[in-house]
Amino acid sequence: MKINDVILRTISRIVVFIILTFGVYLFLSGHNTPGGGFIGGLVLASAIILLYLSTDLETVQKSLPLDFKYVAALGVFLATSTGFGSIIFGVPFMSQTFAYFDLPIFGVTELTTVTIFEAGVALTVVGVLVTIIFSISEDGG
Amino acid sequence: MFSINLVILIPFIVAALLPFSFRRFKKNHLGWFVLIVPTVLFVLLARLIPSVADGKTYIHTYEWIPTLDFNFTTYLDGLSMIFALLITGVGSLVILYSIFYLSSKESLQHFYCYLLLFMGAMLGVVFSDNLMVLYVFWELTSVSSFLLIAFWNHRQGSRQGAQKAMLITVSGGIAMLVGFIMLHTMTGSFSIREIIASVSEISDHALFLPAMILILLGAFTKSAQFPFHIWLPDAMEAPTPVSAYLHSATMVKAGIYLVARFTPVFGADEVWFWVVSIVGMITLFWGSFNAVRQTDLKALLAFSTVSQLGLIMSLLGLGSIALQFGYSADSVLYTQATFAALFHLINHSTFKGALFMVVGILDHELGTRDIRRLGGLMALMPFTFTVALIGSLSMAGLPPFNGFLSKEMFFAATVHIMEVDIFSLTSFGIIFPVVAWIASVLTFVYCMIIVFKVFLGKPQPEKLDKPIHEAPIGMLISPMILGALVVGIFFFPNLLGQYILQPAMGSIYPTFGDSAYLTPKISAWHGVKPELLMTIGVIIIGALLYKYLKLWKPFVYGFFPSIFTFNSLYNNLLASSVRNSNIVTNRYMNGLLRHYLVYIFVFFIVTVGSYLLYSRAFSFDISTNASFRVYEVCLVAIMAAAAVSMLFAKSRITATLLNGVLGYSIAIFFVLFRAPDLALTQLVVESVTTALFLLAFSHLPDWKKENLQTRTKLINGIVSVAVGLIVVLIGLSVVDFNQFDSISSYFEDAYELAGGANIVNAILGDFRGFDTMLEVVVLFIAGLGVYSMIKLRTKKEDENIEDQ
Amino acid sequence: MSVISAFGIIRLPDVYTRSHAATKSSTVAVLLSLTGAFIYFWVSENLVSVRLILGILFVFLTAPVSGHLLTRAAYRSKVKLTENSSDDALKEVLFPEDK
Amino acid sequence: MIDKILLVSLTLFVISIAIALFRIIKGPSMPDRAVALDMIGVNLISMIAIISIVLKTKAFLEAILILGILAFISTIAISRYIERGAIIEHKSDN
Amino acid sequence: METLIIMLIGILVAVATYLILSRNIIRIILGTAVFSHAVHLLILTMGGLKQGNVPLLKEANAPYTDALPQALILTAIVISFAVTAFILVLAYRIYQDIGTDDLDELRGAKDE
Amino acid sequence: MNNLIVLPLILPIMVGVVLVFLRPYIKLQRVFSLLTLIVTAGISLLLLNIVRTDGIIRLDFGGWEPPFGILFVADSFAMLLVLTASIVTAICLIYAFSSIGERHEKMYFYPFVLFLVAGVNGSFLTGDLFNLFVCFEVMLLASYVLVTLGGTKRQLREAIKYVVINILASWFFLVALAYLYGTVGTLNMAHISERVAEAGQGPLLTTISILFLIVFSLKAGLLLFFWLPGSYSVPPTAIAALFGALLTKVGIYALFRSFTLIFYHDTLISHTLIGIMAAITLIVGCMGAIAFKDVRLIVSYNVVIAVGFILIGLAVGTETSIAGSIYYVIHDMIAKAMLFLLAGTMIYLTGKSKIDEMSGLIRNYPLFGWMFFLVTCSLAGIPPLSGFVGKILVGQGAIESGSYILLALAFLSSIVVLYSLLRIFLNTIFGETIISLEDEKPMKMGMIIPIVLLGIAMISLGLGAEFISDYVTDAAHTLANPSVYIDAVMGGNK
Repeated sequence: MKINDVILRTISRIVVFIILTFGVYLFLSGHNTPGGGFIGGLVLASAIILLYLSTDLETVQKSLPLDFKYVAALGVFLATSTGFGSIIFGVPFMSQTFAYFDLPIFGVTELTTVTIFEAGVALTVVGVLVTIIFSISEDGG
Repeated sequence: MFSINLVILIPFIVAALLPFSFRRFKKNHLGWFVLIVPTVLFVLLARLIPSVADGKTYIHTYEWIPTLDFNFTTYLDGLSMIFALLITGVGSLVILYSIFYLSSKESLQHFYCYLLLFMGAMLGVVFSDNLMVLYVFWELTSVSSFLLIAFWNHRQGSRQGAQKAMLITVSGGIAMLVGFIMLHTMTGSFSIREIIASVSEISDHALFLPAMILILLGAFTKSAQFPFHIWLPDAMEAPTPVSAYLHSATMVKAGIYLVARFTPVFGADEVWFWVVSIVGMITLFWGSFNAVRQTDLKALLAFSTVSQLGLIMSLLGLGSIALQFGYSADSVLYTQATFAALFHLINHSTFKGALFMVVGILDHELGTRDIRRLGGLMALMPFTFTVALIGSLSMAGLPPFNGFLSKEMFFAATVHIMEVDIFSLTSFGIIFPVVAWIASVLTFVYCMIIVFKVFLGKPQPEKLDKPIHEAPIGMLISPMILGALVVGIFFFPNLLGQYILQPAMGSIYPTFGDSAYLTPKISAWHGVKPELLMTIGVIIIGALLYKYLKLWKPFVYGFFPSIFTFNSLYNNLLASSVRNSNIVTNRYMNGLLRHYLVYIFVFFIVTVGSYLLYSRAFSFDISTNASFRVYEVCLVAIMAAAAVSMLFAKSRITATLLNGVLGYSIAIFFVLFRAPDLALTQLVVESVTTALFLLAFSHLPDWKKENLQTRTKLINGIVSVAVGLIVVLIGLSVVDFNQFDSISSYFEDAYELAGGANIVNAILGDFRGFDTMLEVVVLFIAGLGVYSMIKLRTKKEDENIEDQ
Repeated sequence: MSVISAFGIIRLPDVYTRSHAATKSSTVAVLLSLTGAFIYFWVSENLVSVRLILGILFVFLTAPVSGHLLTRAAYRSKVKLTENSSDDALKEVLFPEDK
Repeated sequence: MIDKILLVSLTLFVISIAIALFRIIKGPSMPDRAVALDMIGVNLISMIAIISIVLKTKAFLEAILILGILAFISTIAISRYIERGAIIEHKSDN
Repeated sequence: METLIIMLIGILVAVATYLILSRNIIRIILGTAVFSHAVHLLILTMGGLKQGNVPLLKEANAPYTDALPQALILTAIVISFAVTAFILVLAYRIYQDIGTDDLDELRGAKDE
Repeated sequence: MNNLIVLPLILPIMVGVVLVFLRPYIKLQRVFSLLTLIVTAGISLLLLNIVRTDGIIRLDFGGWEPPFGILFVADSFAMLLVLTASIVTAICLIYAFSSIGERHEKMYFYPFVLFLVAGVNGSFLTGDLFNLFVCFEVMLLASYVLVTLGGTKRQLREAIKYVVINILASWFFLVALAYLYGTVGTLNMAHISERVAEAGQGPLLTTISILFLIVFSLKAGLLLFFWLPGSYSVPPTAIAALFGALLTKVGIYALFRSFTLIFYHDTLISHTLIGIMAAITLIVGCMGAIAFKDVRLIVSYNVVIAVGFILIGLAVGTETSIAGSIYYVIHDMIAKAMLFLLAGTMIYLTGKSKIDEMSGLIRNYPLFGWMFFLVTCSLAGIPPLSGFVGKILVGQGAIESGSYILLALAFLSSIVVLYSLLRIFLNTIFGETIISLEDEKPMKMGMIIPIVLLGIAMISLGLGAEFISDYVTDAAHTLANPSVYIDAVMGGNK
């Protein structure tokens, strides 16, 4: 029984991009406004979930040929290694540094190691969520 | 310099080497090789006899755990010398005997390894000055004797006996350990010498009595005193050399050693006197009483050992009364009981060792130890018979054997004790000579049983599997040496008294000055005194009783059906504890998660709730609260409604959706309470959770109506309401408790400190970034776990073993 | 502007009786209140919130889709679960299905 | 004045959520519930908007957008579930 | 307000407890989920309610509301999500392999 | 500041993550995970010595001074436990190499074990109460996964109980944490302690302390151990051994930490309660230990007994008894790991799990049999094996403070332990052999070596108690005098 999902698919295509943008925005702005790595990751993940919802497993897999376990592992690795980096620099573990740069387009921008950390968090969240959902639905088939 | 520590260690070292090196020796030579150890040790120790007899002592200390005052201190004095000589001397003989007894098909390396372990441990017990080290060796003797008893572990009986011995002696050991610790608490020292030195300070201490009782428990279990004697007969499952060694000369004597060693500490106490002597007396009687009924020779000897140990124990108890009086000419009289104890100790080792070996020979050569199947062996096994005769008569207390001497002294001591006028002995003192005499009569009877039933009478070759023949000469050497000693000591008792017993007396009565006064001249004839009359009485009555054994034996012993013995008490105790534990444990560990949870909740309610009420911790003040608006009340009402209706949801989707509603409403609260990040996260997580639920639902059955009994529902209801209530009460009190400011004002400088304007995020990413990192790890584990849980399934064949 | 939003909201409760209509009216309410908020921030803080515009856009886009999906889902599930007491509006959907 | 109106409107929103909740609890059919949930989500969006006016903060604007996204996604998910039993499907099923 | 919220928490906890005591796995899981909601609210309440502004330095002025509990809750939310996901899958696997969702049927073989 | 302190946690995590990428290379995974644990053990040894010479050291993460940031505090107690945990895990891993099977290994067995260790180490080291919760969760989730790994019916069945009870405990933890935060407004344990002292431990704080007691008791298996026997007896041997050695110890650690550092003012209620709970635990554990014939169950209930015993040291609360408990914890970690490995090997060798179905293993596997005897003696507290020093010190403390009932129960329990294990020993190891030469499964070297290693550890811990006595005394001193810890944490930056 094939269900016609044309409306859904059409609208999803637009919506997914809105969500993805928004997710990245949340992730980046987290330090000053609500948001941050975790929420950003969740939103990104929900975009992917929306893709799964509107189409099917195989299609998404084809268009996103990633093993999300590795994505998650990479995330954890990033998150921990920022902490680990500080060991190399001889400061207490997890020391974060930040600096302000005057970049041409963006104006005064803050660059911090927290961002890398948050990126790790976000990646993990995306990876884990997709892994979980993917494993369940794949298994149930 | 020669060190006593080395004496202890040598057996251990050799024992450790044996399992690795036994292949180098041809099997039968192993025993010869091992024999060197005790012999060398014996000689080494014997060389020290003269100097020890002069009152010299040897102390050596090696540090083990100095922080805790556990030091490997050895102390060689007269008392330990006696025991050490017995251990090594009898040990040599037993090993010699075992070379012929055990066939080389047995796993000899194990046997000798255990035996050496045991020997080392025993030496350690008698030489240790530090109580903890003494305890170490004490338990080692339990362990190694366990191994020895279970040497033929394919036999059910061996295993049972070993288990019983181990359990009882280790229990006693643990009691003793507690006693030792109490002593340490009182005196601050683990050293026996120091404790003895400070004895006057502790005798009023509240722990003095418990410590004494506990240490005595240890001694009694080890020495098989009533009612702990039950392990000893069962331990006879061991190979006979083991029985000869453990149960005549060494292990059971450890308890005696302990009592003797602690006499200077506790001996002045009335309780000590009564407990030690009464328990000894009961054991003496009970052992001899039971020995008569046995038909297994080894069991008979076992009970006789019990009885003799009781005798020695009671003598030590009687002797302790001397400490009541301090040192005076009168009190020396009472120390003779102790002297008799030590003397009998040696004597017992000699004749009992000999007897065990004889029984071993019978068992080995004829294949049985059952009295009913033996008889008339005198002519066929003349050497064996001689040794048996010497041993039995000595045990019965007849001249010209050493048993006679010590038995006489025993009677004398009991008679003396009647005349003491403390501890209300004048009224009760009479029991000592009476019990002693009755027990001696019984002893006489069973000694006659050994001699007459086994060796005299008609031979019964038809009941035996093997032809009757004399044992090989090697096997006879050891019992004959012991037999010779039995006779030798009778004729030269004072040699022993002067060189060996006298210094030991000095150790037991350190406050009594020159020990030479404490050592009476031992003589076989000292006029017609009560003790001699008693001995004659024993012989006459005993002979009569033996003659009419058939008449009274069934009658008397019929009163004591085996149900009421301590043995069956022990067995029932174990069996019923296993059974009851099973019932109880299965009752509450019934595999129902609900029950477990109810237990946990009820525990929570009971402890926290009752404390809350009891301590009046609850306080409540609404005035500090923030204001609230109408719509907020409505929201709360909605959430409550949603929550409660979850309970009655007919389908799981409804419940899940309601859970979603709850989550969303909480997000609104987060908004109201100014927590934007939380609101965001809560919303997303809630949705994802709901989605997950839905995902999982497609693989799960729709839920059935719960058919719970009203009672269950009621319990659940009460429990949940109570839990909720307690949470509310504490919560309200906590809100009312406004003593401290939160540390979070610090974080308001987040922008300067961490370069973030969003405080929450600055905390998450920086101040408490570590939490976040771990939280990510948690998430990752969950994700990976879900994956592997779904992917990894058991194949059918694996399931069978695991899931039976 | 808040009056407008309030207006949108007041309409809601009484419209609820018909389940499908709910989606439409509440969407309107949302759009109205969002616009209200947008205007508020614009007026009071002189700030054009991109996020609010995005939000309005998003709701505008997705509300019909979800409404559609839900209706269809209802339709389909009704086909499967025949004997279900339901109100009038749903009964119309219950005509015989091709399957 | 404005405060009062906002308050009234908030209360009304809450009431409408309550009614929706009643629908969820009562049913009678699954789609009814789904619709009600959707409605709750949408109402929440409005509420947050109004609350942020009340609190005079822009902090919750992200929440509005997220709620919009999620209301959409979860509605899709639920409708999928009601429709097909599974919310994500394999191509091979079709 | 605090009192009100604490009452609500109490109700939530009671409901969660009742659910956890059921026999059905799904109800138990829902119970833990409700419990986690209650706990999050509790942490927030314990930090004090409505006592300041949104903890965003650039958007509002001091005093700020206590930000620490919020951070804690965020962590707790993530963890509760992870746990819920895991236990859901566990329930699903149990149903697949053992064929029941009723804990009374999961007692396990008794020993002896 | 000393970044070494974080390594026992971060190293396993990072390596664990890396191993996820190395999924197909099992050999590499083995080497890496073992190496990590050995390095961790080395680091903790190093730290232990630093602590001895320099006193307690701490690491403020991100450089945020306490009480604001999270910090790791390394005192002797924590480091001793970390050291033992790492060593025991390493040995269990060696066992796992030959027993766990390739399918498990490919399903991220090693990462999970490493995460478990990380969580355990983190719980030992952290100086922040909320961080303790998070570390608990790391450990618990890893343990959830490990319980279910393999997915046999029994595992799933027991796992659900284990997971639900532990989730409940976690939420209770948070409830207690929320209350505590509401009252004292801080999360750093030393700071909490300061504030509690300042406010005086009134009824309310004592109520909260009871809540914590319940939470940690659930984790430690003190009285509320219902999850324990089931979940310990179902997973594969190496995992069960890890659980037996590590899981309850974390709860025990938390109990010790919280009731010596934070809630030490009103000992009347809390310590009496702990005493009662420990006593009941001992009794019930003893009954459980002799009630069953299944080796795994007997062994699991022995864990319960040990928990009761160790907590008696806390209930008594003198410095001596605490030192005894510390000795005993260390001993118990080693001995329990060994016991579980032995029980598992026994089942592997015979294919049976009831004691009356096996017999005479010593004839087929003598070394194995002796190892079992060794562990029996050690657990019964027979000197000079490892259990004995701890037992004496606990007893000494109990006598000093006059807690005779606890004393009696503690020492009686060791007799029951002896009986329960002797039952196994005499029934299965001794006796006529049931395995004929043809049926005899060869004992894998990979199985017997770790057991022997643990046995050696046990003997040397007993004979060489002097080597750790400095550390233990120091640890007990710190526990008995909370000001030492507080000063180290709150007193400026080192």
